[in-house]
Amino acid sequence: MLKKEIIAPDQAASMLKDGMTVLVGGFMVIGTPEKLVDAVVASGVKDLTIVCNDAGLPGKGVGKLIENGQVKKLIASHIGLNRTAGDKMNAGEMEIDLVPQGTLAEQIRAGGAGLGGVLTRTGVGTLVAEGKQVVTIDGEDFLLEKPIKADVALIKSSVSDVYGNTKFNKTTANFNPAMATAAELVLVQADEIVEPGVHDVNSFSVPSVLVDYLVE
Amino acid sequence: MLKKEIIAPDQAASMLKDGMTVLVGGFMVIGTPEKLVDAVVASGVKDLTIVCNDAGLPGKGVGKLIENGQVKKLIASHIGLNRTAGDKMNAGEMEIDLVPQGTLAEQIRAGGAGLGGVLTRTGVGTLVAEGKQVVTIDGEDFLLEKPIKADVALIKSSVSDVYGNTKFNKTTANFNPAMATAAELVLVQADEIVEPGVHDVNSFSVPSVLVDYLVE
Amino acid sequence: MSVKNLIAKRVAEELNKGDLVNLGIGMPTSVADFVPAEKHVVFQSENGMVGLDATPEEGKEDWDLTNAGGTPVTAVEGAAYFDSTLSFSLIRGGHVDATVLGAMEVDREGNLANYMIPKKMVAGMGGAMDLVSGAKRVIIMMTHCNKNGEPKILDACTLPLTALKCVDLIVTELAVIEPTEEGLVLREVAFNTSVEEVLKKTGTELIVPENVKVFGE
Amino acid sequence: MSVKNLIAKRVAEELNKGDLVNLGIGMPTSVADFVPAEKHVVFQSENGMVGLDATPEEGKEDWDLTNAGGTPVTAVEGAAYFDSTLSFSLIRGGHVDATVLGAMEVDREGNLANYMIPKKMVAGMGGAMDLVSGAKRVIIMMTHCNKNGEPKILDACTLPLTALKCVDLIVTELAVIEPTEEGLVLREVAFNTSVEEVLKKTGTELIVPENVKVFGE
Repeated sequence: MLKKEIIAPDQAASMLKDGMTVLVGGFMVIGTPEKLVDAVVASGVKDLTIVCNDAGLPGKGVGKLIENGQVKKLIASHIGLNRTAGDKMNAGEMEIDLVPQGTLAEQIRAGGAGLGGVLTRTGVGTLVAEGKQVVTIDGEDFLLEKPIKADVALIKSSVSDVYGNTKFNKTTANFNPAMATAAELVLVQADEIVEPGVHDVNSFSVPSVLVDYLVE
Repeated sequence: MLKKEIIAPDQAASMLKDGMTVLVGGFMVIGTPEKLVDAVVASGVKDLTIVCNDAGLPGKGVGKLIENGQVKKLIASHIGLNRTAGDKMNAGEMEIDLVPQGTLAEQIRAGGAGLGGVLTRTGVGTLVAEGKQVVTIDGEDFLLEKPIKADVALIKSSVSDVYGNTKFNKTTANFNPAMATAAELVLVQADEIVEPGVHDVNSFSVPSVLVDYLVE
Repeated sequence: MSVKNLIAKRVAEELNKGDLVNLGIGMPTSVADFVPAEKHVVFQSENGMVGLDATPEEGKEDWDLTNAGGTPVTAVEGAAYFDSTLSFSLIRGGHVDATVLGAMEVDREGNLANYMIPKKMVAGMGGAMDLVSGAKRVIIMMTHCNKNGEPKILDACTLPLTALKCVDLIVTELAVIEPTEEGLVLREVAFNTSVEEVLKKTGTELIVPENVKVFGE
Repeated sequence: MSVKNLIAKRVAEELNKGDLVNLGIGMPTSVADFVPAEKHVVFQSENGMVGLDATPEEGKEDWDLTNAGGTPVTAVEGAAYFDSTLSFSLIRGGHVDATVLGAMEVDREGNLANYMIPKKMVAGMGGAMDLVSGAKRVIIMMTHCNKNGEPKILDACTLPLTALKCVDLIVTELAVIEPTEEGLVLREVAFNTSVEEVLKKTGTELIVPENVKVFGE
């Protein structure tokens, strides 16, 4: 097995191009790869579609990308902790798709798992259902939510081994493991990079084969 | 948090009733809870619908239940290593639904995750598609496979803590984690039961809240 | 006792031994304070844990251990962590015994509106839509009327819905009301009010059985 | 060189540096023997691992570490383990670069039949249907004809299909054939045969380009 190349955040950020769709791990910036986000801010890449649980916080997480005007569209479940997101939406400067959190997680997983979509009760009979296909199964209605796939995923790892096997500590996992399955290019900012055997092999939740580069 | 009651295999088996649907973990009997299976054999409960990756081996895993005539229907991806399964099917003594392995895993997960079904390319244009709803998404056809839910799941754990948090060693996980989400009653045969703190908290893949009883 | 605590205490009585419960951020969080330890209720946080415990002492925060508001918490012995997909499998899959959430409006069909006021700054639904669609019991805790003194329990919600027919129980500072097939049933009134006052402050018909109990104090 | 090794060696050449590859149980397993270490090909086993290595020495088996046939294997440094849902997310989601499987029949449209002969004892499809639907490349390795000397490459499969239009390359002891939009293209013939023999032993038309290469020896 090949060891993963360990690159600097600016080298990683240079792989993003204008107009790309980018998954960003984290939940209210817990488990968000801040070094990678900072490097993307510095790179000036623009017109990004960002998929993240939320809009980050002012000056933190994807909030920095939004404030810097690099985001054309945000797909998230919650934007209430970053006023700039709502302001930009209301000013017509940024498009926002608000998606139920469990649906968002499952759409990303479906993208990574090669499924045709997600069938969920969540959102039936609400604004979320507008324009979406409804599939009736045994007499009950489910929304058909499309899979989400991306060009790049920015992942925050607590520990990765040199091959790229990655684990997450406590509540830092959130959207990270699913996102690591759903992008062409997976960039993993690791708090710690270790040799194999240091950690229980059963404690890694993202296998090496999903990771393209480790970022330090 | 309440500690889980630790019960004997026969006590666990007595919770199964005739006609129930039972998920059994394991893959070619690796990761199969043999003590639980033995107790179910001894209990004589019958007309079971068994969902398992395969038909086990002769005298091993769900093979024992099949040989003992307790299985009315088997849902599995592969029965080639246990001749009795095929013989009973051909003799009309047992119904067998053969399901692609990835579809089976995803159907069980969908059952546990409250999804309406699974949309997969797998099986399109084959015998597997017979009688099933086809959903067209952006011009491509996907089979709609129904969720699988069960009355009981028989799970094999490598290590469980006293609260029921459960981890699996190497390739013994297979269908066990998904099955633990998809049954009313989840019985976990643990190789080892430990106090919290002995193992890395991030290495448990089934949280306590999914487990009903530990079996020793 | 404050209005918040009056409601929280009554909601806490709805939780059963060993229940897995998700409390919404904000007022519902206070329910935890009124659940006796011997009930062993387990709290879930949708960002990925079960076994949520109290806020840590200042200076002892672990930023790898937070709730769905991104705020540090502590964990009980036996707590477990997982990613968002498993977290919502627990929620959507009916593994969560009860969720407690606030509301802007509830109507006689048990429809719920609690995430959005058109033309106001939108926060997003977060996990609320999944919680009310998936949890075994949806308990709404809220003030009986809004800040303008207008009823929040209505014939039909006027705000965008969070989910259809999802509410199992409404607890306010005045009443405990249960949506049923027949309509909204007044189960209890607070010690400091009357059936008449509750009816007056409710924007839809309530079914009043003979034995309306009293709660609080 | 045996027929099996001739085919396996040629298939091994199709694998690229760092590829994630799933080899079917049976003949395809032998492909691993012909992949040079410097290619760092990673082998997946659908029961839940990446980083499969050789069979363990007798007496050193770890029964928690097995392949999809339930047989003990060993693991390379950096191997990872996971459950069946993630294993098939890798397969169905296009994360597996290539799968190598045997076949009973392949036809000119690239349709594949490799899991079932009606009225014979049925084994089941296992993970084969997911693999051929999801892997980036599906490489079929098989003998050119069946035991009765009849062609296995046909106008149209007669046996129940495993998947429609899924085959990317067919490697037999006689030929390397690529299904394309225009039909089956004969890319290579084995050192010990001829284009004519391949055409004779193939049950459908082959497109024969000017530069048919030779493989083997």
